[in-house]
Amino acid sequence: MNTILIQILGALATILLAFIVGMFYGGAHRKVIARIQNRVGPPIYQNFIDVLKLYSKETSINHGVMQHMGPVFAITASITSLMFVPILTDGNWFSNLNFSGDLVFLVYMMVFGSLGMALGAGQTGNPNSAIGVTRGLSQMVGYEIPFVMAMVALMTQFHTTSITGMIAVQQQSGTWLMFSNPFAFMAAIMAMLGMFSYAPFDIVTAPAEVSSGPISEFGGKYLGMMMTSGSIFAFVKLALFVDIFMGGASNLVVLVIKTFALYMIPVLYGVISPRYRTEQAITYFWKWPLFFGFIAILYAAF
Amino acid sequence: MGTTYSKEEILAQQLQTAFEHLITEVVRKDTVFAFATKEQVSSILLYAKEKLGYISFVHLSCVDWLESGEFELVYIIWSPETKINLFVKTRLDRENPSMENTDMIWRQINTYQREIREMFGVEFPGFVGEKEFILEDWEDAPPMRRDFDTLEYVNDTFFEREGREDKQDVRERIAKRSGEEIPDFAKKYSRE
Amino acid sequence: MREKSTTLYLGPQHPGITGNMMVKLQLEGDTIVKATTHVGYLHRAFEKLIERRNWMQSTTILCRFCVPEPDPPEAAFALAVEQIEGREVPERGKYLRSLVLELARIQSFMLWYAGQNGSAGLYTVGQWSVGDRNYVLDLFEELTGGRIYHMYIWPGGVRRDIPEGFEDKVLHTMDYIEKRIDDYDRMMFDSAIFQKRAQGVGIISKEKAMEWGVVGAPLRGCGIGHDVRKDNPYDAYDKLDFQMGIFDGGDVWARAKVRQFEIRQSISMVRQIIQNLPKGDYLNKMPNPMKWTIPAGSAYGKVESVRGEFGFHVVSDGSDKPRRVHARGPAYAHGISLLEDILVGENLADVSFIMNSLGVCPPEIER
Amino acid sequence: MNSLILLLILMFGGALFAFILNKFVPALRDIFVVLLMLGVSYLFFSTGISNRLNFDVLGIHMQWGFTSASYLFGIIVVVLGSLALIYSTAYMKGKDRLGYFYMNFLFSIGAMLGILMSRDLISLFFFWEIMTWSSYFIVIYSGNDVDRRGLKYMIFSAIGAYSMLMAIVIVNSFIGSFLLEDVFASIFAIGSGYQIAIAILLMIGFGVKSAMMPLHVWAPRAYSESPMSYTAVFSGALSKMGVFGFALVLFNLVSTQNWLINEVVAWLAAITSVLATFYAVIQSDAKKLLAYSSIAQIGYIIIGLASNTYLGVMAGLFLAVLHAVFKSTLFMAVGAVERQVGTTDMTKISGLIRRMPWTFVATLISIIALAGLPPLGGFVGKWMLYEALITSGHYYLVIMVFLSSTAAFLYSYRILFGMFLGQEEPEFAHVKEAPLSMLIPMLILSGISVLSGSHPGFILEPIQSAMASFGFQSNLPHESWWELTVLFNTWGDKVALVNVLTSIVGVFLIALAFITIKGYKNQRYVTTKDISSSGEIIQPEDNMTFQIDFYKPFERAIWPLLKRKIDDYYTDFGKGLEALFDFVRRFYNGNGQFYAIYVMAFLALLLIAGTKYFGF
Amino acid sequence: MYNDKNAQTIVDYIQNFTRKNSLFMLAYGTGCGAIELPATLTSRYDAERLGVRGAATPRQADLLLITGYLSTKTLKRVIRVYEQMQDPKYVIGFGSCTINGGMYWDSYNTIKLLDKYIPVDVYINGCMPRPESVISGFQELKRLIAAGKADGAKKYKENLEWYRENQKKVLKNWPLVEYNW
Repeated sequence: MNTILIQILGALATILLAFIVGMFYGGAHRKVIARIQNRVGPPIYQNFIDVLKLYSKETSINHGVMQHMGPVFAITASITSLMFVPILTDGNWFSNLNFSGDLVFLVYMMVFGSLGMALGAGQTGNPNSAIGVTRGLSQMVGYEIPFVMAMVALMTQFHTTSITGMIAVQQQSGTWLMFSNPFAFMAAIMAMLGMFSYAPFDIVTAPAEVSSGPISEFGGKYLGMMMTSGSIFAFVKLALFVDIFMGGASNLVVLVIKTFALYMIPVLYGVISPRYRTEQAITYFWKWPLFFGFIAILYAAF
Repeated sequence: MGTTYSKEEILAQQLQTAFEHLITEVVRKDTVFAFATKEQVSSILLYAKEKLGYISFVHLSCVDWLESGEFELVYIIWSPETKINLFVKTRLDRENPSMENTDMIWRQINTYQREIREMFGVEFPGFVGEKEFILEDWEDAPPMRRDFDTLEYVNDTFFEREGREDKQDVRERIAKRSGEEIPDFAKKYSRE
Repeated sequence: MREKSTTLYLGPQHPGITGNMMVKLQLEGDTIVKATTHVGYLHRAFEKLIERRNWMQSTTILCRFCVPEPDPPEAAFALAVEQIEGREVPERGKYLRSLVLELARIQSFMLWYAGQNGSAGLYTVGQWSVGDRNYVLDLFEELTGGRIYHMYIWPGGVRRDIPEGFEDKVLHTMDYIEKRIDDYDRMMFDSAIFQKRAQGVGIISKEKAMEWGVVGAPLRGCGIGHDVRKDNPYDAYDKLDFQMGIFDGGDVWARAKVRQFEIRQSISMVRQIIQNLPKGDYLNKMPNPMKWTIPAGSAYGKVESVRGEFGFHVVSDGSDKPRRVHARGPAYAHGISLLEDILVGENLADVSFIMNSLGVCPPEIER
Repeated sequence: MNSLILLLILMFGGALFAFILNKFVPALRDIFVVLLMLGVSYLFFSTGISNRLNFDVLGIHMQWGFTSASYLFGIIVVVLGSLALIYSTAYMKGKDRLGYFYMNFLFSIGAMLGILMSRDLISLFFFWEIMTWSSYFIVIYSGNDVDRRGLKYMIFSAIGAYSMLMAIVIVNSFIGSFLLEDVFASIFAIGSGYQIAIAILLMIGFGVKSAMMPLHVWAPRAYSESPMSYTAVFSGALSKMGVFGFALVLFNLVSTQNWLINEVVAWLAAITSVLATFYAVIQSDAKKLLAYSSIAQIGYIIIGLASNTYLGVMAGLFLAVLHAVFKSTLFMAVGAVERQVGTTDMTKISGLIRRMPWTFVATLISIIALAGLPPLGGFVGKWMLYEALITSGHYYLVIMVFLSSTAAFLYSYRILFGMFLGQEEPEFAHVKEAPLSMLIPMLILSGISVLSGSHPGFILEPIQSAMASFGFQSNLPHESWWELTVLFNTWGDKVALVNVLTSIVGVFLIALAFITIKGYKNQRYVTTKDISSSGEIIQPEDNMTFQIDFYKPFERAIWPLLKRKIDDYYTDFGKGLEALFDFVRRFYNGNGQFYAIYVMAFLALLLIAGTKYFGF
Repeated sequence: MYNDKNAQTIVDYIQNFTRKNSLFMLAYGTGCGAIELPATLTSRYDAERLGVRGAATPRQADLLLITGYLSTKTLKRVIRVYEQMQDPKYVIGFGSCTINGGMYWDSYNTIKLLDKYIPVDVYINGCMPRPESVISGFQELKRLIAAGKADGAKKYKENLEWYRENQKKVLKNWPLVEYNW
C-alpha cells in the first residue's frame, strides 16, 4: 500500500515539476522572442495566467464527444510519456515507470496525443482544423523518420533500447552520446525542430494560413488543457533528449540548465525563419536529417 | 503647313478622321475628351487600343446628371507612348439605363461594370458577373444616384446618439468641464 | 446541391487576410480550384458623402480612402482639382508634397515588410519594421499633427510649412531607416526558406497584367516599366533623380525585389528633396474655404502610390460641392478579379502571401 | 467417421445444401448457414491437432491433419468465418443470388480448412484451387466483370498456381513423395540451387494470395469489389493462407545458409508495406484504402517471419492474428456504412459519428490497433517486430517498417475522419445505426483487439506452440496466459503492458473526469454548422468538410515514388504480350502440317529441358 | 463586509486577476482603426507586456476590438463572431465612429451607435486613437474587470431580445444560427 502511495505522490510531483518547468519555458520563449524583436515582452509567468484564465472561462462549447475528449487524449499522452522518461539519473523520486517501457514504446506514445487531438479537431467540422491535421500528420511522417534513425543508430551502437540503459552507458563511459555518435545527434536535433513545431515548422497552427488549425474550435477549458498538455509535453521532449544525448541530469538544477540550453535551439532557430510549406517541410526532413541518420546508423553498425 | 500640332491635337484629329460625327476636345495638357454616342464607344475603345496604342485602361466612371435626366459614362484610357489620358464620354438615358458590355476589350472593365450596375442601376446586357458586389441585401434605390437621400435613409434606419447635432461647437463645453480657458488661437477659428 | 470541393472562408475575420475582406476558396487538397473575392465590408459610401461636403471638407474624407497610405489620395484629388481650376502650386509646395508622399511611401513599405513576412510566419521582421515605422510617423506628427491621417495636401499646395529643424530630423531618421532595412533584407531576402516560398508563386504574366490593369510594383515585377512619377510627372518628381525597379518573373519574389529597390530610391529622394528644398510660398491660398467654388469641368488626377497608380476622376458642376468624385485605387483591378484568376492552382499556404505581395487594400476598393 | 472428413463433408455438403435451400426455402437459409458454421467451429475446436488421416488416391499417398501451426490459422478462419457469416445475414439482406453467394462463401471457408489440414502437396494444391475459384466467383458476384477485376485476380492466381504446380513437380521428382513430412525431411539433401528454385516458385504461389509486391495488383480491386462481409474473410483469413504458406516455406524449405532469401523476402515485404501504405494514404474510397492497408500489413507479417528470429516470428504470427481481427472489423464497419449510407466514397460521406456511434467505436478501436498505438494489441505486435529487427541487426529494414507505420497514421486518420468526423450534413440525418447482427461481430472482434493490448497471452500461447512446430523454443516465462504481460527483447529491454495500460487509462479517466466536471453547467453542445468560419455564415451549398485530396502536400512530397504505378508496368507488359501474340498468330496460318511441326518441336524442347533439369 | 453582496471572494479576485492580465484579442480588423493595432502590438508600444495577445478564432478570444466604423455587412459578421466567443468576453469600441458615427454620420452603410447592437465595455475615442490611447483603453478595461464590472456579455444574454430587435432593424436578411453562448 505504501509503495503505491509513494508511487502516486512521485507521479504527482513529476507532473507538477513538468508543468511548472514547461510553463516557465513557454514564458521564457515569449520573453526571448520579445527581446529579439526589440520589445519588453510579457512577464515570464504570463503562461500561468493564460492557462488559469482559460480554465476559469465560464462557458465551453464542444461539437461532440470526440472534441470533448481530444484534449484529454493529448494530456494522457503527455503525462504517460512523462511517466516513462527518466527525469533524474539517480534518486527514487521521479523514477515513476521508467523501467516499464523503452524507446520504441515512447516513440509511439508520443504520437498518441497528436492523433487523439486530431480526432477531436476532426469532429469540429471546421475545414481549418482538418487541413491543419493533415499538415501536422504529414509533417510528422517527415520528422519521425530521422528521429527514429538516430534512435536506431544509438540502440544498435550500445545494444540497448531503453532510456535507462542509455543513461547507464553514458555514466559508465563518461561521454555524452552526442559526442559518441554525433551524426545521430545531428539527425535527432533536426527532427526536434520539427517536433517542437516552432517556425519554420509551425505549419500546423499557421495563423495566416489555416487560422490556428486544429485548435481553432477549442476554447476555454479545452484550450487550457491543451496548453497544459503542451507545456508538459515540451518538458518530456527536452528531458528525453537530455537523457539520451546529454547524459541525463543528476539534480534539478542541472536538468533545468541542460533542458533550457536545448530548448533554445528551436526557439532561436524559429525567430529568424519564415514558415515552410508543408511539402517543403517534409522534403527538408528527408534530405539532410535523413542523410545524417543514414550515416549515424553506418557509424554505429560498423 | 507651318503650324505644328501638339500630340493632343494629333490624337483628336486621328479620332475624328476615323469616326464621323465624333466631337473631340483638347482640354489641357495630356487630356483629350471624346464625346461619343452609346453605340460608338466600343468601336472607339477598340480602335484606340488596336491602332493608336492606348493599351492601358485606366478608369470607368459614371456621373449622374439628375437635372438633365442622364447618366454620363466616362471611359479613361492611356497610352504609354503619348502619355495622354483619353476620356471617351457617352450619355445614357436615366430611365432604364443600359450600356453595351465592353469587358472583353479589357477584362478589368468587368469590375467597374459590376460596381456601376450596383451603385447606379445601369444595366449591361450580356454581362456575366455576380450581382452583389459591395452592398448586401440592399433593397432601396441604387445608392449612388443623386435622388437617393442618404441622410433620410440614415434617420430611418440607424440610431443616433443623443446630443449629436450638426455644426455644434463643443469647445466651450469641454473647456467648462475641464476648467481650462479656451486658448486665444482657438478663439480665432471659432465659428461664431 | 453542395459543392464537391471544400469551401474555406478566408476572411473577413482571419489572421491571414489583408484588411476586412473575404476570399471564398474552393479547395481540392490544399490546392485552390476556385477563388471568389467578396468585398464591401468596409463600404462607407465616401463618394456619396463627398457629394454632400464642400470642396474643402472633402479633404478629411480623402485621406481615409486607403489606410496604410493616406497621402496619395489627397495628392491625386488635389491634382485633379488643380487641373480643373487651373491653379498653380508654388515650387516649395510641390517639394513638400513630394516629401510627404515619399515619407508615406517609406512607412507603407515598412508596413508591407510586416505583412509580407507575417504571412510567411517571420514575425521578427514585422516587429522590427512596424516598430521603426513609428519614427516616420513621428515625423508626420510633427509636420502635420496626425500620425496616420494627415490632411496635409490641399489643392494649391500644402497646409503648412515645415517646422524648424525638421530637415535634420528627416535626414537622421532616413539614416537610421536605411541602416535598418539592411537588417530586414538580411533576414528576409537572404533566407533560403523565403526564397523557396516566394519564387514561382503567384505568377502574373505580362499579358495578364495589361489585360487586368495591374499597376505599380506588381506591374514592374512583370518587367513592364510603368510609373506615374516617370510617365506623367507631377509635383517635384521631374526634378528628382530616381529609377524604377523593374524585375522579371512576375512572382512574389520579383515584386518583393521591386519594393526592396524602391524603398531605397525613396530614401534617396527624400534626401534630394531636403537638399534642394526651394524657398518661397508653400500654398497658393484659396479664398474663403467654406465658400470656395470650382468651375465646371472634369479631370483625372493620378499619382503613384505605394502599390501603384492612384487616380481620382473629379467632376465639378461649378457649385461649391463636387458633382462626382470617383476613385480608382491600385488594388481595384488586381485585388478582386485578378486575384480570383491567379489564385487558382496555388497552394492554400500562399494565399495570404500573394495577397500581401499584390498589396490588396480593401478600403480603397469599396470606399 | 474421422472428424476431419466430417468437417469437410459438413462444409462442402452444407455449401451445396445452402444453395439448394435458397431455391426452396430462402427464409431458412440464413439460420442454416450460421448454424452450420457454428457447428463446424465446434467440430474444429474439438478436433485437436493429434488427429491424422492417411489414405491413398491413385497411388499417391496423402495425409490430412492439423499441426499446431495450421491450427492457429484454423482458429482465425473458423472464428472469422462464423462472425462474418453472422454479419453477412444482415449485410446481404435483400440482395439476389444469395444461394450462389453463400455456397461460394462456405466453399472458400471449407477450402481454407482443407488447406490447413492437408499434410501433402497434392491436397494442398487441390484445396488451394477450390479456394481460388470460390473466391473468384464472389469477386465477380456483384455484377459483370467490370474492368476485368476478376480476370486480373484470376490471371495472377493462375500464375501462382502454375508456379506452385511446377514446384510440386520438381519436389516430387527429387523426393518421390508429396507428403510434407518427407519433403521437409529430405529437402536439404538436394542441391541448393533447386532448393532456392522451389522456394521461389512456392513463394510466388503464396505471394499472390498474400498480395505481396509486385504480385499485389489484383488485390485492391478484388478486396473492394467483393461484398464486405466476404472481404472481411478475404483479407482477414484468405490472405493469411499465403502467410501460412510463407511460414511453411521459410521455416522448412529454406536452409539457414540461404539467408539471402530471407533478406530478399523481408526487403520485398518492406517495400510492399511502404508503397502500399503510400497508396493507401492517397485513396479516397474507404474500401480501397483498407485494401491497400491490408497489403501493407501483410508486408509487416512477412517481414516478421522472414526476420527468422524468435521475437520476429512471434511478431509476425501475432500480427497475422491481429490483422485478421482488426482488418475484418474495419471491413465490416465499412460494410455497415456502405449498407446504411449507400457509398463508401469518403469524398461524399461525412459526420456519421452521431448516426452510427457503435460502428464508430468499433472502427476507432480497430484503427488504434491498426496504427499500433498503445495500449491496444497492434502495439504489442509492432513492438515485438521493431525489437526483433533492431536486435537482429536489420537497421535499415526497421526504418522502412517505421516509415510505413508512421505513414499508416495518415490513412488511419483519413478513414476515421472521412466516414465519421467532419460536418454533419442534413442529407445523412436519416442514417441509422447498423443492425445488431452486424454490430455484435464487430464489437466482439474489437474486444479481442482491446484485450490483446494488455494481456496478449491468449494469442501468444497458441502462437508459441505453433512456433515450437517451426523449431523456435519458447523463451517467454509465464505461468498462465493471464500473466504474460511483460515482453522482453533479447537485450533484456522490456515493456510492461499492464503498467502502460494502467497509466494511460488512469490518466485518461482522471483528465476526462476533470474536464467534464469543470464548468459542467455551462458546457454546451453546438452543431457542426456553428463553427468559426471566419465570421461568415455558412451557405447550404458550401461543403465545409475537407474531403478531396486529403493528403495533397504529402502526396507532393512522395510524388517521385508514386509517379508510375506497378499496375502500369503490367499494362505495358500486357500490351507487349499482345504484340507478341500478334507476331505468334502469323505462324498459325491454318495449315495442319505446320501445327504438327510446332507440336513436335515443342515436345522435343520439353523433353530436352525435362531430362536436363528435372531428370524425367 | 460579510453581508456585502458585491464584495469579491478570494476566488473571484484570482479569477478577475487572471482575466484582466490575459486578454486574448480577436484578430479582426473591422475598420480602418486596425492600422494602429500593429503599432500597438509591436516594439514601441508592445501591448503583449500587458498580457494582450492575438487569438485567431473567436472560440479562443476574450476581447473583441471593434476597430472603427461598422458597415452593415460587417455588423452581421461581428455579431456572429461575438456570439461565438465564450464567456466572459469583452468588447472595446475603438474610434469615434463606434461612439456616434464619427465622420460617417450621414453614410447609409455604417451604423452609428455600436452599443445598440452589441454591448460595449469600453470606448476609446479619437479618429484614429493613438496607440497610447488604445493602451489606456486596455487599462480601463482591466480596471473594470478587476472590479467585476465588465459584464457586457451578461447584459447581452439578459437583453437578447432587445438587441436582436435592433440588429434586425439594420440587417434585412437574417440567416444566423441562434445564440448559443
